[in-house]
Amino acid sequence: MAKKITLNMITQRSVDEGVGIVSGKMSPEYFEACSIIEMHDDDVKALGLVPNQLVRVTSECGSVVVKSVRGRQALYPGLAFIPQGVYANQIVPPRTQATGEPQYSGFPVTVEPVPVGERRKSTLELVQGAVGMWKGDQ
Amino acid sequence: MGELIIKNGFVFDPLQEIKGDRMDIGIKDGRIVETSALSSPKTIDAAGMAVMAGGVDVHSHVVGPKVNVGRLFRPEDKLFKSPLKRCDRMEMGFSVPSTFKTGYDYARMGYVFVNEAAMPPLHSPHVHEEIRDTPIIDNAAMPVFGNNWFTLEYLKNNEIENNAAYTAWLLRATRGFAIKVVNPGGTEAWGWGLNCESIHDPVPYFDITPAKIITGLIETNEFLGLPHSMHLHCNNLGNPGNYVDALDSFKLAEGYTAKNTFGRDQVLHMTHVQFSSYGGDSWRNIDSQTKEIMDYVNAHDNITIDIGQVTLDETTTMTADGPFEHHLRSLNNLKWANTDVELETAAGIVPYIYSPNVKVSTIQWAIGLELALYSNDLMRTFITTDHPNAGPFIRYPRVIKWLMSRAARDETMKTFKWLDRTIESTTIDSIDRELTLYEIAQMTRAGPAKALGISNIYGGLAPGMDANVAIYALNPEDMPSDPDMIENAFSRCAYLVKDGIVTVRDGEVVAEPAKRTVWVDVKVPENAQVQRDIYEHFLRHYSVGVENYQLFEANLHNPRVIEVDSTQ
Amino acid sequence: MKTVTITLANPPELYLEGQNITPDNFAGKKAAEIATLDVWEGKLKSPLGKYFTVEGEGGATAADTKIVLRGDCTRVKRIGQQMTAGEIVVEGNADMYIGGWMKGGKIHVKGNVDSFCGIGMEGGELIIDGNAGHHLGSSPRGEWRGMQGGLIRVAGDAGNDTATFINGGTIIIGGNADIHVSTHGEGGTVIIKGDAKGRVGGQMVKGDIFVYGTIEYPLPGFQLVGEVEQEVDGATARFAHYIGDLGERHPVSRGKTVYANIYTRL
Amino acid sequence: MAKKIENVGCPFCGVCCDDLVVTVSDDGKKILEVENSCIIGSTVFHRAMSERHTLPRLRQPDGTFKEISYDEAIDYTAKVLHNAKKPLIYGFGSTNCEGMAAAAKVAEQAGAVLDNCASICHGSSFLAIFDNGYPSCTLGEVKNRADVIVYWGANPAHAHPRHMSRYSIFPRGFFTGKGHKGRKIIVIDPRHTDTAQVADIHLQVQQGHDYDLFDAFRTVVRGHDIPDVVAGVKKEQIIEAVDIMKKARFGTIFYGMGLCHSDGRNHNVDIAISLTRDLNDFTKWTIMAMRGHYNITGPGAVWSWQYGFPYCLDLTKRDIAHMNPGETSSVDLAMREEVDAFINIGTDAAAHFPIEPVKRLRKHPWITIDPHPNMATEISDLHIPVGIVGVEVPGIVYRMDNVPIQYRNVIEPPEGVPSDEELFERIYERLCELEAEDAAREPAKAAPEGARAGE
Repeated sequence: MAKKITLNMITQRSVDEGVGIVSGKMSPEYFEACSIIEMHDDDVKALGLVPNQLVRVTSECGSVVVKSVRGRQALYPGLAFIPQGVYANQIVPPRTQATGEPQYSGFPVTVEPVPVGERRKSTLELVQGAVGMWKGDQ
Repeated sequence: MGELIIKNGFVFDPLQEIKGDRMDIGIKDGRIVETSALSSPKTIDAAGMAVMAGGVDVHSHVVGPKVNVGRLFRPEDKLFKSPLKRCDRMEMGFSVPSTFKTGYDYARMGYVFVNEAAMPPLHSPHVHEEIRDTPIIDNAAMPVFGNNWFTLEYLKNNEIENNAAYTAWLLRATRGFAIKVVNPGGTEAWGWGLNCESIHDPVPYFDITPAKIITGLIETNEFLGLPHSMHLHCNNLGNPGNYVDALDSFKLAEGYTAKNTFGRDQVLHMTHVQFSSYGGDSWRNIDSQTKEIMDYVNAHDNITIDIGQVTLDETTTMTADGPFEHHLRSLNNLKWANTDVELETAAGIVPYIYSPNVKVSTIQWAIGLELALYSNDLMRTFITTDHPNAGPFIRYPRVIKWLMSRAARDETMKTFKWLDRTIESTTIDSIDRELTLYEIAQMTRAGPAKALGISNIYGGLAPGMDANVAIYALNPEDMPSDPDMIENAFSRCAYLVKDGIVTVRDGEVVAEPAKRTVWVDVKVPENAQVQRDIYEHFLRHYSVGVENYQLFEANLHNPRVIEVDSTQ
Repeated sequence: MKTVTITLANPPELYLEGQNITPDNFAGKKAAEIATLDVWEGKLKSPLGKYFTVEGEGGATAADTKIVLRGDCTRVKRIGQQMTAGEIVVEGNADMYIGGWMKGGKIHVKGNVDSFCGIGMEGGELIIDGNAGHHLGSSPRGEWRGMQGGLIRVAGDAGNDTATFINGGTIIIGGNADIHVSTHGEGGTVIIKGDAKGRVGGQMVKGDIFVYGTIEYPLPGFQLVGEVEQEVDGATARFAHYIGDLGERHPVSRGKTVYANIYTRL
Repeated sequence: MAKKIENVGCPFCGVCCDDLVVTVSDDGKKILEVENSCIIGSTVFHRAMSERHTLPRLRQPDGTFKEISYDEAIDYTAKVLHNAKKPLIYGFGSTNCEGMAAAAKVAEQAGAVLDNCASICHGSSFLAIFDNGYPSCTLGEVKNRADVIVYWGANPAHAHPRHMSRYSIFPRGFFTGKGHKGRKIIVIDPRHTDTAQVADIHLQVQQGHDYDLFDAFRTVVRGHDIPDVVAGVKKEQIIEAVDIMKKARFGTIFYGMGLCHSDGRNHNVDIAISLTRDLNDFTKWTIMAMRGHYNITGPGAVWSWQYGFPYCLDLTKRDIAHMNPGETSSVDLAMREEVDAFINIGTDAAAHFPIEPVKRLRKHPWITIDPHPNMATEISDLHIPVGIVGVEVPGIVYRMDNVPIQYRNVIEPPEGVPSDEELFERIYERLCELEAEDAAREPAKAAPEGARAGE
């Protein structure tokens, strides 16, 4: 039985994500900057993760596979962070509290290790896939 | 461009002292010409109507950052209050209209020139972007100087020549028009949350008094010989008992005479004097001191004023007088925006409701009218509402109605909740004077144009001037008995001809002739000291590079430059 | 009272804006005239009859006119906007702005409504049998003069931002309320029969809030001052009494500072 | 001989550094070196020439793109706008004000909804400003006067790399000759961010409870007691921070997405403004939104002077504008399936919206106007490449403090590639032609009767 925990998710800018954006959404810089999750050490332990292990993050509206990394910017236990962008947006709830702004920060997610063999998808696969246009790597 | 003749109207041109004579006005290639110079003109029949030059507004907040914050932060100023689209672009807003509505509404009232009352120099590209989007009317904008660190430092050391060189540089850098001064020293003090409450209250750190800033800028202005005079919004504005501060400020102009080649006689224009004519020492006992004020103004030819008439509307106050807006916010607890601008100025914005049910509002209403009605020289006393501070500019026709009709004033006063208290605290009820169309023409075109130093181009109908002509459906020989007809006629002119093009007909905009940006370019001798000071301040204290601060030519739209050579 | 029944026969692809669906606009009109009133679907302005079948006719005045809406009006906005009198019954759901800027009369929605219902309300009654969205009885953007009067009664839950800038009137929520109740309030009463999530009475100057359930995250600016017995919505109960928001300005009346009150059921 | 261009503005974040020096090749076609910028800024310039298309690309039935002419792309766009009942034009984070003004003209003519990235970013700030005002200042004021700086829910170390050094923490100004040493820095954030590393005080607020903490601050400012712990922060820490703030000579609260993106959205900003108002009864305090893109402040300015609303403008009625975020905001419109065409300009909605609204928008025509390929272009029906503002196209942009900065170009756009402004002007012309054709085809119908109640 794989371990699974519930965390409070926030998605915000990181400087690597900024560099990634201007390098292009299909660049390796963007991929490495955005397809990650940062958690508190206690939560990482609770999941029994080794560094750079892939996890599946699931919210009320979707799920995404990202890599668990140790960030420089410490969180408190129970809080998790994915840089804003394509990966985060697979799980950000679009509800806006009638303000226009989606719930980018402060929504519940579950995190669990993925079975061996699962991979992080490319940005193009995620977005084109979501709208039925993904034709596989050319 | 075509020819036009305006026939048989009653012409009011105070610049030529034409007082309602029945005359024809000739127009050719965008200029006024002798009718004999026309070959086959189109005709506008102005029989039974009043013909005046296009209106000139000496002081109005229509473009720039604080105006735009006023628009942005008041969506409720649009809700159920905007008219449906009639022209090229939508017209949104009531007290702070969109740029498009501003241009169209001024045109409908027969105005062609509007002087933006306060341009923060750092924001000049913004001001010019809004000018581009304000259709039809020609605009000038006055950069603010009264709290500018360069100015404070030069004037503290009595360096008029250096201050003049800096002033010339800034006018050019911002494509500005004149020297505007708002709460001299007080706005800099506001950088620390403080104020200068009288003209003798020294500015923190800079250790100069408002009085010295005012006289220094008058001297600078006359040293340069600019078209307009120094344009002052006094210290301690809007507070009971402040008529003393206004008189103190007026007195600083004594002994100075105008030096310029633009036909201007004043050395000081004091703006929206209504806000500076209060007696008493609290909101309980505030009263009108307009007699004191106007006795002084009437006796001193080197001063002009505008009234800043309260129109009894819900409006949006906005001024570079940061501490005043902060004070206002504490009175009405409404939303408050503020922008302090590095090294230069500040601005505050607060919605405000002038209500016939509020004693202070109705006293303010009376004070504004009294100023005009006590004036002996309406070539030196102008109609404004300090738009949008005392009310929106679209109320000018209503102000004209009140000035032209005692009955209209009485009708309005009937709606006052505190009528007795208002009558007790003012003298409005004892004044029977009703202004004439000629006097209105003085107050709304000839006088302001002369004071701005542009009366060779705007404000009159002499051959050679811009063909800007407003025609109102008012017959001076048969004025309507219903004063509301006066308001209607001035709200929607029968015709506006701008630059020779029929722009408004029957109160509707029918054409959008190109608008201009009027600015003043002063030649001064090279001044290494000032160049060095500019370099230093930009290097160390500004957050923008000096090369990017100065307006790019591409961001100046359809300029009309007025050149001044002060090297002689 | 005469009744006009309009049935949504041809639903819009997008949403319909039906601010003309008020007793004020229907009064004095026959069915055929009512069918020519404007409705908007995006930029497309069409006669009401393009979407609705119209039966019956309006009374002589708004007060004599009752409108019944049938069909699925989930995508119809602004029903009863600015109405001054008369009655509207929506048989099912309706979208946004139902009863917005309402001055008088009565609206009864038998299903759910979306956000901004009853905003800027000055008088009248808005009854919702289902749930309401966000900004129920709130003020329009930027307007500091929020709900002035009238009654809003929601049987189910309400979203966030109920009664922002409320100045008067009463809102009764049968179920739970999400965050922000009476934010910036300066009067009026909000009654929540269920639970409130949090931020109840934030930045509030004056006015009353009753919560029968719990407030999950009470604000630090409210202070317990005692217990009181109060009659609320026809029934008497004991409440813990809090005053606040102590972080906000408060007027002084006859030498006493006036606070906003939160009452939670004991 | 390479050419050095000075005083260049950086087209990335809202800090709008205007002191970049860019070296370009002799022929003016290549960017060789970028000085003074942060890592993100220099990447913008260096990447300018890569991955560029010089012709519009139209999606084919088989899913591939085919290059078409600009005239064809303009015609296509105009027709999409013309035929839709409620098209949405969204973006504008990365273009100049001239482009925004031209786009507004198109939106007004087309009867579209016009929205910008603030809708998912600092839109909450606008809502708060509508309700409570905005006591603010320019960034030079902060540099010259501020002795207390608060970053609340903002992480400039990552999002605005030169903010702290140019304006807030480190610079020496006129009255702040000691620079960093003369300033107290308070950072309030649920994470111990890189910004928190340079703070004197870091308050680790419980995520989503900033409003409660602000309420506690205000309550303490007015001299009342508060619970022992509020939003995860101890009473003593709150009292200490309030004390520092009250004793400041000049303070600034910089706030970011931590407030705008979490529960309560605008009210987190709203109460921050209330706190700033309160503090002005004691000393001088100002507040400022950490606006993200270099010209995301621009559309708020341009559309405010044109229509009186900074974002979420519903122009579909064509004679009057209406704004109500929650209804007329892009994500809500998408989720409610209230629009039937989408033009994405100067942003990447497909990457930055949650995926569900992207899916719903994609059911209808989707056109992307952007210099580079991105997620939006790759799901578009049409991609129209344009020049890069700040690199190839000059223009005015508005910094986060609403100060207009005049940007230069350092190179020219690829031949034939228009600026956003030129493109929208041409779309406008084509749109007017289409309307004229329509009018000629069917004679004007008598307008249906009925009251036109408000908006």
